[in-house]
Amino acid sequence: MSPKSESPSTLAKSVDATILAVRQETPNVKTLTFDLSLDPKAGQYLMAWIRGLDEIPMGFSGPREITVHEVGQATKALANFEPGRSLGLRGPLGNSFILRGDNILLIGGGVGIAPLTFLGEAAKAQDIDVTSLIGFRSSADVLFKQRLEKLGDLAITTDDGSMGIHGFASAGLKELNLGEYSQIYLCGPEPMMWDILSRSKEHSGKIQVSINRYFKCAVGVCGSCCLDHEGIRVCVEGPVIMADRLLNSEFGKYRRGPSGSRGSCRG
Amino acid sequence: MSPKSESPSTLAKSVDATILAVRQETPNVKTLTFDLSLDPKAGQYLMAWIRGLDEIPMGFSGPREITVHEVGQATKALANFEPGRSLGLRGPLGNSFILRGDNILLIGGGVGIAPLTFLGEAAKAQDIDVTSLIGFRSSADVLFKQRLEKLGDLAITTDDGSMGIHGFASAGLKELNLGEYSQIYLCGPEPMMWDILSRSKEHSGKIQVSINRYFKCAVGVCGSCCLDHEGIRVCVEGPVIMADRLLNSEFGKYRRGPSGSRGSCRG
Amino acid sequence: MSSLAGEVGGLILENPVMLAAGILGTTGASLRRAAMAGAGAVVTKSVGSIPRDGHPGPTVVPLDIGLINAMGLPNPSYREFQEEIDIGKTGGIPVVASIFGADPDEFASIASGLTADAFELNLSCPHAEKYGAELGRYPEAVQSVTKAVKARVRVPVWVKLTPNTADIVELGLAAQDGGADAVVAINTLKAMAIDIESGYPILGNRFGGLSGPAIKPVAVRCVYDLSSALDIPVIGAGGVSCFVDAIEMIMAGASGVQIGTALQRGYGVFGEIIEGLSAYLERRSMRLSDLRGLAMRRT
Amino acid sequence: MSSLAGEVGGLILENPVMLAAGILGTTGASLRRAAMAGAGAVVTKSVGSIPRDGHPGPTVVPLDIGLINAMGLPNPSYREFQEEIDIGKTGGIPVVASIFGADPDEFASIASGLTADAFELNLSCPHAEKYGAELGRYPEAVQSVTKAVKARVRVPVWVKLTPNTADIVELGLAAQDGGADAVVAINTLKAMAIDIESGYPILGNRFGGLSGPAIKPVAVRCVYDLSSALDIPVIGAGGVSCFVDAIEMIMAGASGVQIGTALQRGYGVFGEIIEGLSAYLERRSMRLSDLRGLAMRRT
Ligand SMILES: Cc1cc2nc3c(=O)[nH]c(=O)nc-3n(C[C@H](O)[C@H](O)[C@H](O)COP(=O)(O)OP(=O)(O)OC[C@H]3O[C@@H](n4cnc5c(N)ncnc54)[C@H](O)[C@@H]3O)c2cc1C
Ligand SMILES: Cc1cc2nc3c(=O)[nH]c(=O)nc-3n(C[C@H](O)[C@H](O)[C@H](O)COP(=O)(O)OP(=O)(O)OC[C@H]3O[C@@H](n4cnc5c(N)ncnc54)[C@H](O)[C@@H]3O)c2cc1C
Ligand SMILES: Cc1cc2nc3c(=O)[nH]c(=O)nc-3n(C[C@H](O)[C@H](O)[C@H](O)COP(=O)(O)O)c2cc1C
Ligand SMILES: Cc1cc2nc3c(=O)[nH]c(=O)nc-3n(C[C@H](O)[C@H](O)[C@H](O)COP(=O)(O)O)c2cc1C
Ligand code: FES
Ligand code: FES
Repeated sequence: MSPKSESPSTLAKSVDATILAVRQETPNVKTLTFDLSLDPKAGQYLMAWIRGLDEIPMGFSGPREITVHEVGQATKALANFEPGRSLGLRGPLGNSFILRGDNILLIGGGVGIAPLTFLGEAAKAQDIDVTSLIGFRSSADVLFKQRLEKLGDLAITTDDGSMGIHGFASAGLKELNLGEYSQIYLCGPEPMMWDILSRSKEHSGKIQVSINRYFKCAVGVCGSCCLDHEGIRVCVEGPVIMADRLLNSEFGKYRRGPSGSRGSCRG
Repeated sequence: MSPKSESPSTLAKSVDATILAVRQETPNVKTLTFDLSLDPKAGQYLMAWIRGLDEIPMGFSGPREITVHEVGQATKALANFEPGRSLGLRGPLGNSFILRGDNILLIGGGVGIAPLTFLGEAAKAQDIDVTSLIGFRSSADVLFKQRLEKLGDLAITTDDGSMGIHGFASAGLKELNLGEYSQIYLCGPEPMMWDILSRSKEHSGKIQVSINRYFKCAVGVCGSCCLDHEGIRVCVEGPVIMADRLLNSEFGKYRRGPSGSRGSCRG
Repeated sequence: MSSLAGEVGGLILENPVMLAAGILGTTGASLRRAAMAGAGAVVTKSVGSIPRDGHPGPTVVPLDIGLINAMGLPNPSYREFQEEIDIGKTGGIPVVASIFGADPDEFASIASGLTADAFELNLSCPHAEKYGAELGRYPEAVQSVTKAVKARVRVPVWVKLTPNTADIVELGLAAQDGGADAVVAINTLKAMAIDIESGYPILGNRFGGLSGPAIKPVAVRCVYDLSSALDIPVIGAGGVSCFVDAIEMIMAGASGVQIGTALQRGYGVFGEIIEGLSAYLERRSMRLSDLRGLAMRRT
Repeated sequence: MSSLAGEVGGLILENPVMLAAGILGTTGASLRRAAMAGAGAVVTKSVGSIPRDGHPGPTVVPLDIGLINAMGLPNPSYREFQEEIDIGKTGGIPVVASIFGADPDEFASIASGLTADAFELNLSCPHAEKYGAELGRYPEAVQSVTKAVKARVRVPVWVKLTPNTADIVELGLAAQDGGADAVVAINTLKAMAIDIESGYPILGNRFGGLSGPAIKPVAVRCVYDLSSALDIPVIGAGGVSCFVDAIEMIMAGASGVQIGTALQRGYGVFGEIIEGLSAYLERRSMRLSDLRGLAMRRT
């Protein structure tokens, strides 16, 4: 592994930002808009400092916004921020999706739709054709439907069949010819991404996957986010990783928690 | 005093230089040539680190040379460096002479001739007329006669009359019309410079004087070199100071030694 | 404009931004110049009982992250120094005399031999044998020196503490017990630099004290810990280079802020910091006292 | 090419440049990656007897002069960690297990429960209650912990020292008396940063440890002082970012050099430092042993 292949870590300091607007997207997902832009590229993330509580990684769903899924203490606190409240932002961090070709496919689920939507909008602005396949539990959870519809073809799956195709996102795969797309971008819950990846191995050279690991430092030194078996520092060399590097990794099999111990990748 | 009037201090780190050549100029003055140039302007100085012994200020007598008068432990050690030997150089430091007009006069004595010669050569390269008046104890002490002769008119005084005009440098003043020169540059022993200055007060607005004080840090923080009554930090705001600022200063009256106590300015 | 005036360690100051000890404090003229540049008070070079030339050069190592110095407490002795203090006083702001000695008696006799608006006891210089941190690392010594000086002078006595210790709070409490009116934190961190071309330690004294931006995080922590534990005011020093740093120190609990290494940029730093501080307070409609120790209240 | 191979603290290493404790040392894969990037040895994240999640975020404050961290010793416990060490070993270089505990017994039981090429005793982390520097600041504790571990293992034992003390040599001598095979200096300096927008201390744990370029001059001084006083080898850590820094550490007396914060630039730093070191030695026709402690011989 040559040092050249590592993305340089970004040394961003915390800046103070104020929430301009909060939009309820689904019952437990909100989008927060800031009064400033960190000038991110789609796929990058920031560390959101909820003062007095915690600092957590959040992808960008737009140049000056994040979309938060309430899953625990920090995300709940963040989602409850009122307009006018300020917080610390450290970013943009990590690498980004790279647009390739003129006909891309976005596949995602849950709050993973956030960075994909940002990417799709950037692609559209460059006249790239955008097709999206997004999966959710139920119609109430569907995120960014309108934003994605504006970009091109959109297929939706729901686990309970309440909207679109009945089944997991992989059910929607059948209707698509992956060979057609110049590049495929994937972001969502790990089991879903793993499901998609295992069904599309022959395309893994053109699938860019944004993954989550437990981030602490986000500057590439603490080792919390390292991905077996290569030891990829996801916080600085990711979060976007080519699918072929993931196939023989821990991805889809296990992930580490805050102590470094291995656990289920469903967490 | 506005902060804008202060010259910014130069943050130079020590570099390793090797002596290429040593030239004996007079019985107790030698010129050392380095293998590298710190790219100095005439009037600037460096801190020469004689490892294991001391670090002392030295003006440049050329882009890559200094001219050392042996007066004590450090200067003696430096003068005895053989070609091939290395030392640490921190510089270029301080402000510099500024060329003004097309007809300049250099007045100096002793090793103070060194920066003046460097200045005169720079002036000549710009087609400025250069006149020099230099004073020494005796003919054996005369420094840079040839270099200065090449630049234009040269008057020499010696205290003992063994060369040129008999008397102090001020004796040579009579033969010159100071009003003729666009700018006058002064460097030499303090009593000599004070003698000249007190005889040419009406020209003090166009006399640039390079002065010596006890330098320790050379970065403008320790306070060792401060000049009463303005509190000029000679190491960073000097060593070149306009004569009119010197007239009401300690210059010519006293100077401080290493402890900060006041002593004679003849030291 | 927000007023920056107030009491700091027993002195009434126009603003809380001061010149640190040993920085451009050897001559009365340079002290006065700091006053004219806007400082709220000035601290002199540390003076002792007999003249000292200081360590041989190099006396400083300039680094990107700060400065290492080993001046070695050069000073003309307190006897010769009264004149400089008197000239400094013409700047119109308090002049604090920094003094050092090898024991309580030496400190006390220097203090009684000088007239100044306050005394700062240098119990923290890390590079002078028998002085500074060599005494100041022991709480008992800090207490007894403080007590001895307090018994002899009627002006405020500040004690400057060393960060080269496992527990600076212990030292601060000792100063407080000795009757100090304030503590000043921090002096430099014991440090060294070696020239890789020759293998020589760069400083003439081999080791010295690290100051500047590098030590600010250590200084902020010391100020915070001291402010949390002491009843007397804490004056912050260490790496303050701009108004943001000054605010950080004040939020950590500092009543006043001293500027040292940043003077490399010139006397203009006083104006910059004071203006920045005023503008910050005004923008937020806050008073200086609202900032002080804010970090301790943020939990 | 000049050979950089040799013994360091009881281990035979290809080169003296190692990964420091707690840096990319949580997983076997990242340890192995350091090996593949050229490291001479790797030290693991410090592990204790029970799993710890560490402090809440922010866990780091990135600064121009370095990094402040308060990870809080997150680790999955030594029981779960053997697997990572074993994976790390596939990198082909020695894996040193860093361990921490609250008393000699806890240290000893962890050490006897792990298989590693050497142990590094973390008696120096400045931001974990009951652990690290809270023990390591006392020479008696350093000695007794060292002794307890030495009695239970057959591999070399290194003791990592804290610079947050008035006298690191005292601590080094205590480690030596306890039977340590080497000391490692230094861990981070206790530090803090406050956000001036909100007044909050930035770190979740309020204070943490300063590392990176800012502390190099302190580390070099500690290594020099320890090397001058101890008979056992000293391994240098603190702000080493390039080969010049590594040479400075070695000239100060270091037998080996650990790299921490500089890994922010990526694993490539190992290659850069090793190549720079070799080229330097070759250019001067020197051996590594000629450099070691050179500064002590330059007077
Ligand atoms: C690169 C990246 C981008 C992300 N983008 C988004 C996004 O756009 N929107 C969104 O809602 N969420 C995003 N997340 C996930 C988000 O960071 C976690 O949901 C959040 O940290 C949970 O914190 P909590 O206190 O609410 O929950 P907790 O109760 O602490 O944990 C809930 C779950 O989140 C995971 N988690 C907790 N802390 C972290 C952490 N510091 N790093 C990674 N995972 C953690 C835990 O493993 C656990 O499974 C992203 C994560 C990463 C790594
Ligand atoms: C800006 C500047 C430029 C100079 N340029 C030259 C030059 O081109 N050639 C030259 O020969 N000399 C020059 N000097 C003077 C030179 O620095 C001193 O002669 C030298 O430092 C004496 O050191 P020593 O150990 O040999 O003598 P010492 O015995 O230590 O002292 C002899 C005399 O030199 C003075 N001196 C000693 N140390 C210093 C110091 N650190 N700073 C200033 N004065 C000191 C003392 O006051 C004493 O009067 C310059 C000085 C300054 C400030
Ligand atoms: C060149 C220099 C000389 C100093 N001399 C003294 C001194 O005489 N007495 C003292 O108490 N502190 C002295 N100090 C320490 C400073 O007063 C200050 O505590 C320290 O430098 C940290 O502040 P800074 O980072 O703003 O410089 C000196 C510092 C420097 C850089
Ligand atoms: C993020 C981080 C985590 C660390 N974790 C540990 C640790 O677990 N155990 C330990 O002994 N030292 C730990 N350290 C200290 C380093 O090993 C090293 O001593 C210190 O950072 C100085 O070296 P550096 O300036 O090269 O980083 C940690 C340092 C950092 C920055
Ligand atoms: S989160 Fe610390 S290395 Fe990635
Ligand atoms: S020599 Fe230190 S201020 Fe000029």
